[in-house]
Amino acid sequence: SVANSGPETSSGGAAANTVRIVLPEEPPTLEPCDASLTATGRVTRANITEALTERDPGTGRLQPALATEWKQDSPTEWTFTLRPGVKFHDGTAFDAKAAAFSIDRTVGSEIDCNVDGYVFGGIELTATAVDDTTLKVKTAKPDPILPLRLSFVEIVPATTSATGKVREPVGTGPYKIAKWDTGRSLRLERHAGYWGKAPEFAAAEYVWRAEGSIRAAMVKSDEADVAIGLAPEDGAGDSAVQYPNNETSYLRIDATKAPLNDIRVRQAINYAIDRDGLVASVFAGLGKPAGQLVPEGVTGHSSAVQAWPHDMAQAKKLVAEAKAAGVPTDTPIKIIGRNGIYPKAAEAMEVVQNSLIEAGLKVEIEMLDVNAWLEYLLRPFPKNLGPTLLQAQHGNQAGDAAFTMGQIYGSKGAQSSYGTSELDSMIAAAEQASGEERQTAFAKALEHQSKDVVRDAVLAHMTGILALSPRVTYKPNAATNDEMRLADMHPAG
Amino acid sequence: MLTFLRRRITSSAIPLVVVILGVFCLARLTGDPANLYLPLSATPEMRAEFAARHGFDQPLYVQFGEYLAQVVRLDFGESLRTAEPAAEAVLRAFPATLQLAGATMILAILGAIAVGSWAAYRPNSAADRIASFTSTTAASMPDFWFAIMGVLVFAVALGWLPTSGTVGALAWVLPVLTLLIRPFGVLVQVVRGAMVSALSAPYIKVARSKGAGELRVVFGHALRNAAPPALTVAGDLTVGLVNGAVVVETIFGWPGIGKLMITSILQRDFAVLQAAVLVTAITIFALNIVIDACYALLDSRVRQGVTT
Amino acid sequence: MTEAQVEAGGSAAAGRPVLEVDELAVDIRTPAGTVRAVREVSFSVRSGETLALLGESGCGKSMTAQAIVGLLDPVAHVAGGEVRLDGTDILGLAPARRRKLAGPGLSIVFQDALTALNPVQTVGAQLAEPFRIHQRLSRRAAKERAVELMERVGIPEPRSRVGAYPHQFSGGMRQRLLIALAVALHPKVLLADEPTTALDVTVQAQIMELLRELRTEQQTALILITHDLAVVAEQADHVAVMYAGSVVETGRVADVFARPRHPYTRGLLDSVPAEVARGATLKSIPGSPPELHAVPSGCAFRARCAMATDVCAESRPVLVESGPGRRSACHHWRELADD
Amino acid sequence: MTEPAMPALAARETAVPLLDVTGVTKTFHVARGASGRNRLRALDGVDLRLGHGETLGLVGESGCGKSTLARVLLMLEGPDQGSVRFEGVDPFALRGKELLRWRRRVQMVFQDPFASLNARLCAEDIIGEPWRTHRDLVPAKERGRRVAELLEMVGLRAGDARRFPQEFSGGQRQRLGIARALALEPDVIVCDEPVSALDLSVQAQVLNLLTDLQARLGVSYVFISHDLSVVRHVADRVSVMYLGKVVETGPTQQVFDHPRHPYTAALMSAAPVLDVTSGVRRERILLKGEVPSPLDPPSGCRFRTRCWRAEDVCAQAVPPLESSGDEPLHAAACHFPLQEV
Amino acid sequence: MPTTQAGLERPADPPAAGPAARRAIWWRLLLRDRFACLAVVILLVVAACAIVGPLLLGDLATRQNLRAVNRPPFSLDDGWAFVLGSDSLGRSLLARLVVASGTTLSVAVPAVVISLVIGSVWGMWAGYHRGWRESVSMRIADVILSFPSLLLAVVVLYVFSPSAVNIVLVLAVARIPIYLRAARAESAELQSRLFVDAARTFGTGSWAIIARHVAPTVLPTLFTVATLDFCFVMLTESSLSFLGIGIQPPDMSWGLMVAQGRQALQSAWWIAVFPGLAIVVTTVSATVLASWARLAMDPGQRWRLTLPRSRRGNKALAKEVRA
Ligand SMILES: Nc1ncnc2c1ncn2[C@@H]1O[C@H](COP(=O)(O)OP(=O)(O)OP(=O)(O)O)[C@@H](O)[C@H]1O
Ligand SMILES: Nc1ncnc2c1ncn2[C@@H]1O[C@H](COP(=O)(O)OP(=O)(O)OP(=O)(O)O)[C@@H](O)[C@H]1O
Ligand SMILES: [Mg+2]
Ligand SMILES: [Mg+2]
Ligand code: NI
Repeated sequence: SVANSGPETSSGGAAANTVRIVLPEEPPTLEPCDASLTATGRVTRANITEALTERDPGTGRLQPALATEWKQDSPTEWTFTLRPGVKFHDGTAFDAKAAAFSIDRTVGSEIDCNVDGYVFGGIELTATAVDDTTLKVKTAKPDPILPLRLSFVEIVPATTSATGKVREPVGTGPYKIAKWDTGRSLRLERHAGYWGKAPEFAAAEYVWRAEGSIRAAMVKSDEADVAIGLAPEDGAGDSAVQYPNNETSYLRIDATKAPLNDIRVRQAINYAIDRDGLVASVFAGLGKPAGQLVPEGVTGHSSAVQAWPHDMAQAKKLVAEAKAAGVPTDTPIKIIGRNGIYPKAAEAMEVVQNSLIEAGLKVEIEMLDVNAWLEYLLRPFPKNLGPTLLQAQHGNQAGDAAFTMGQIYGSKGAQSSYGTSELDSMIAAAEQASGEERQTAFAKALEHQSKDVVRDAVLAHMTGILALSPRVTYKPNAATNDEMRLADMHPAG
Repeated sequence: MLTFLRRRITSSAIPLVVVILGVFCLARLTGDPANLYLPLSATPEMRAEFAARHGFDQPLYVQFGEYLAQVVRLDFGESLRTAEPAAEAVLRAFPATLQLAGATMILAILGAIAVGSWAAYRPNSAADRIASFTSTTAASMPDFWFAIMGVLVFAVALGWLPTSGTVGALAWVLPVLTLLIRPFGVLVQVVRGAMVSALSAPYIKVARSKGAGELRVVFGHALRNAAPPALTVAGDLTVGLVNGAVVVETIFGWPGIGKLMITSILQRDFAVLQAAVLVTAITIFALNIVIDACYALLDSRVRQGVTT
Repeated sequence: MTEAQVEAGGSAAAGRPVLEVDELAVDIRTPAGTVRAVREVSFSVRSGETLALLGESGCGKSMTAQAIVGLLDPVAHVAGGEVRLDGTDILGLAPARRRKLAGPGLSIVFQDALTALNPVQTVGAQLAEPFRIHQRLSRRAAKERAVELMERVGIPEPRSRVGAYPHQFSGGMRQRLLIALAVALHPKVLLADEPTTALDVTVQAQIMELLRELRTEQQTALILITHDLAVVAEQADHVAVMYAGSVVETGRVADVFARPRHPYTRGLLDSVPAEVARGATLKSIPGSPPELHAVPSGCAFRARCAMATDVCAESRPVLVESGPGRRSACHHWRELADD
Repeated sequence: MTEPAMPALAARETAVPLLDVTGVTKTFHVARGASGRNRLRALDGVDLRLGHGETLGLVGESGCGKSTLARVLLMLEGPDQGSVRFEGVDPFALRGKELLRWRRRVQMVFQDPFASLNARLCAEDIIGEPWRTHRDLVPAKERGRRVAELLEMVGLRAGDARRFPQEFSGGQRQRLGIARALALEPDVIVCDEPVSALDLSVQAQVLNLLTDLQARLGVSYVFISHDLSVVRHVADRVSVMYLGKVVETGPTQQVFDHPRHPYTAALMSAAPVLDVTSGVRRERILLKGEVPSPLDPPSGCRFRTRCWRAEDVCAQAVPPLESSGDEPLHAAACHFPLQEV
Repeated sequence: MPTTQAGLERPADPPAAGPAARRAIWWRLLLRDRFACLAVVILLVVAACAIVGPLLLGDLATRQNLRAVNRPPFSLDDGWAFVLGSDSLGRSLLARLVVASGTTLSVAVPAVVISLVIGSVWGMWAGYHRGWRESVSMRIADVILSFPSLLLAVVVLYVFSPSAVNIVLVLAVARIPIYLRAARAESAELQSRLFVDAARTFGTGSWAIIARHVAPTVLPTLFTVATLDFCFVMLTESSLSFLGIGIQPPDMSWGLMVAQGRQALQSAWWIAVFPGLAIVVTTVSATVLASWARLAMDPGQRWRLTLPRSRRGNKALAKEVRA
């Protein structure tokens, strides 16, 4: 049809080996050290740039990437053996110097790398090239999951600017940037000298549309092959593919303020929320009622923690008890919501509000935009704030509970409004553990949280939808939201 | 005329500075961008350092002074979000918006003149009713309805038009139509009102007494007299399109200034916001100068007011 | 041109009046209902002749004129009668054919000169328009003609003022421009609704001279609406006096002025100020004309008429022959004639 | 006929004039025409005086600045030079209550009966509008009655009060304008062509009304008209204007019967006369040449381009407005005034 | 004597003056125009909903039923409250529409009225006086126009507490220039008219002249713009909700309903379409009324409203008159 004319949406015969992807937003930048930003990582990670290691989203196991093997020399010292013969897109060779430079650029530089804060969070480390293929990394404190952390450090050549961010990086990945027509489209082309197996599509063309229904429509009208970030209502129809997207929605309870400082009230909140109803109606049946922030497949998941049952009678009883004990249960509690955090965010909060009111609490809603909402999410919190429930969502991209617990449950965590010293010490211990021990330690901490601390009301593990045209086969997985590997996409038939 | 232009341009300088100052100060009242640009786990030191690097720790007037000094050197700062020069982002987005707004306004004005005059020709007649009713209904429709329905019908179901994007002439159809409905509806009403008055003026009779055809009467004689209110409103509608075509730009993936401005407000991308507002403000000022010049061209009485 | 020629021209056309108005009636829609502003007005005018339409202010002269050229306000409409130009009833013509006549056939000078010019067009463009419409002249040629017209009506420096706008002209000059517009295409019939009220006497004389030329050279028939009896006396051949929407007396000017055969005409002539000393009370007709939606039965003038009798209340006088070439609508015209 | 009126006139002249205009000049900026000038001097050093209870006729060529002068008198236009004094006071300096009082005392009938009435107001509102500013003049309850009275005074009907201007004929509108000017019972009325669109009978009625008001209340008029017979009837004195200048001024009878400026003579002779019986036309002085453009007036005497008596001196010196010895009130601005025969 | 027209009484003779009589004339003119009548009825219904709706249906509008979501409209299976279907939380769309009208109008009406009043008065003042007052006003308008109103909204959110008053103010301030500029342009033209000069000669003050002569001519255009602004304001209000300063759930407004239902346009069209229709119908009614008022307020055009529906009826009447 006419719709398919023009270079941007070029498809049909000539560009049969181009995969066309429509994203919800344009990556603000392709800076590799910001790859933990969803919009950036989705395009760069494993496509343009690669890290030393990579995590298999299915098994959670760490796989070799630019490093072929690694070992822990001492609690604070690691040695990585690098893959030989790898070349960057610009022809320079990949070696330990480049790797050390990249780690240093990400963690030690002044350029405010998102990965630095997100993954390393103050961890100090030094990387030194021993020879071309050997890299030594030293941490100030023992870090059992350093190789996992390093899976976020995208490797760039040493010629990359160390003082400023780059918009169009050079990497070792299977694709390189062909043309970024800012605002309109981004085209990647196969990198001929790729060290691994050549991907099947010769090129990838990204465009972005903020409106979900338009993204779905583009797949239907054959203007795009893959559309991600869809909501159930977007009408993707037959082309829709669902996948667990690694995110868990929850309400953070500010347990420092009355009446939320009473555990009975917090429990009542959990009992009052009809998670099945919520998932069935607001999330259109997608997603799974959840009881913990750490989903299955992530180190530290506890199968003992289940979603709270919907028990309004119990909720009412607990509120009544608390009230009888002098807890000011009629203090208005404010739900701080964030528009668009997931589809139908406001409706979800209305459901919660409705239930809590029924349980005997007073609840108001305030839906905010991201920046305003962040003021409430992050320390230091706004002053003179009453009791709040904060609508939030957490996704553990890295696959280790360490990326969840400290931040969210630690009493000093950046996103934490409340914690207990007992929980703090459990988390600290778990962070130092490794292997099976690590798993159980985190699981115990989680169980303790959900039984004795109850500082949040977890709602559901969320499900993502993407639309796929019949031209392409692709199996999305938990990591799809954050890294969409073009190599995993294949022409159909 | 030249003196008029010169006077208008110089008299626009102060308001322009006021706009920049206003945007500059107000933007800084909208919360700390550090939350958005630093990782969630950022420490207070990191925040302080971030603020220092971007000069946010200084008193507002110092910041503004420095900014002005930069602007004079045509340096508009760097985007916090994309790390590219703000001017680049704005100058890239602006033509897209201008094209869209221009095409829309041209069609809206031409359409409104035709339909509005037709309606005004016999006030309260069936033609008038139909024209007014359809145009106001269209104008009061939520624009995204129009947009999404248009996409579903013309792109998905019929396959005549692309769903979105900026490539090819056909890609213009839906965005322009969506943008068009409101200005069109408003203008039809305004043109109609002004034409009703103009058509009952005595000089219309004189024109008819010369044997002028009705088209000549309506478009040659009445229209110019009816133009001023329509022109003013059209100007304001254009302004609305220049910085407010957000819905359309968002839905159709049109990388325009409206979307850029919204993003930079929501993302506290001050440099881009300021540059964008500066550019739109200049456009708006220029537009108003053009409109005033049009008044003068249309009506010599105004022109004389200008020269005395 | 000699008198004889004028006579000859006049008699040549004498057989056939170029414009005949027959029982013309005009209704106006008012909030209080439809009222008749012009009732059964009939008159005719021959080429090269001038008919003066006289009458009390508000008696329907302008309405009649506008009805003839088909340019009534939308509130008013022709409710009956015929207007024949060269024998064809133009009221029934299709709009397009009617437009063809507007200008070369019939043209009109409207009464409200000060607002009748389009404020946003140069007077040159407006004067050129008839030529552009009917003769399809080029812009430049039409403008040339516009300049000529301006010159003809005595606008100083026409070439430099052709680009000026109406508001830059004084009232009198605008009036002259309108006259220029009306005579541009040498119409067969020219209706001039108080064309010289805003003009000083020297210009008035100039304009009248222009109209006279038009009459003699182009055999234009002129219908002149005016209150200035002196102008009528000087310019017109025939006169029709209207009162409350009807014609009450017609005839040759000299006859009518010398021996009015309708009390209204007589009252009008008696009101001429010239003869009276300064400050003395002027004579005028007592009372005021009837309201349009309450025109009394019988003679509309009877309430103000000293001669009214019972018959005036009962039957409405129609125009009857009251002398050679003259008619009046009064039950008592004979008594006047005897005076 | 002249003699009995003279002493009264003279007496009025000596008292402080009601209205005293000296050297008023008004320039308009217009779009540059072919002559390359953009300053149009509509008034050029005009002097006028108006006594209590007096009528001053103002006649002159169309476009000579009569309406502009009227607008200056009403403070609608500020003079560029010269002064206007009302009972010795400069109205342009008045503020607040004083100004309002002055406004009440000086009124105008506009030349254009179509544009000077707001089409959105009905007759009643138009005539009653002045009372909304001068509230104490007519009590609210009285206003309806008073409007009816005024309407009837000018020959309209009380029933017309609720009609809108466009429903009136030209003459009827003109009468509305007069009624409105009378509403404030002013001391001075500047009448710009007040009776041009009226038939003789109504014109007589209106003129009678005006003279009657003058006799009863001592109202003064500045009476602008093209109809010389009307001016002759109402005016005590006449000023004749030509291209922004007063060229002749004097008692009506004097000026009409013994014009001294050639332009006045031409004007008088051009007036059509109603001689029903004879149909004979009077001898006319036909002016040669074109009316000069006010943008580019002739040097010296402005009338010289059309004057049959013009000589070289007329092109060089502007003739002052001078009275001749025997008629102190009758002045003309001409180097070669016409002598009485 | 001409027959009086059917349906129109002869005015009392002498005509009854006074506001009562004038009001009666307006009523008659309104009753003659079927569309304007319909518009008035619709607006009255909307107003009635706004006033009593929340009292009658407030509870129903917020009652959720997560097991009966997105019920399609035009079925009485779930009771009359669900004739217009249910939304994604199983609430009665009908009840929500009715209740939302209150909030919607309480934001849109003041916002439009405030901007209209301030903008037009300011504009007429500036245009009437011309000179520096005009220039300064126009530059201020330029400044406001150049200002992204969203920024203003965000600032309000951060600096002041989000409240209905603030929404109204943000919306009103952003729209003022529209009226200001339109009013200025016409007023500047009007102030040179002769009838304004006439009013000046009575010593009428500038404000009185503006009220008496300028406003009646300028306002009809502005009313037209204002009525169409209603829908604009209603829809914009919902985008402010997005920032947290608009109407917040469980309060509801049409704009918010439209915005929330927007996503479901393909799966449950009625959620967005009905509130959207409510906006359209209300706006169109207001526009119809405005264009009626425009004719009714103009004495030169008023007669058109008294025209009988068919032109033939007109001719028949004429014959009757002649007979
Ligand atoms: N729109 C209207 N509604 C009601 N009556 C009207 C309307 N227009 C005109 N009239 C009335 O119709 C009558 C005829 O008006 P017309 O303009 O023909 O008078 P005229 O003879 O030209 O008077 P004049 O010499 O004063 O111009 C007048 O009495 C006038 O009041
Ligand atoms: N606002 C204006 N701008 C420019 N020129 C003007 C303006 N008003 C008047 N004039 C010019 O000033 C001169 C005098 O005009 P004015 O209206 O006073 O004449 P008048 O004597 O009243 O003429 P008439 O008898 O024809 O009404 C004219 O040449 C006119 O063109
Ligand atoms: Mg008339
Ligand atoms: Mg004048
Ligand atoms: Ni995430």
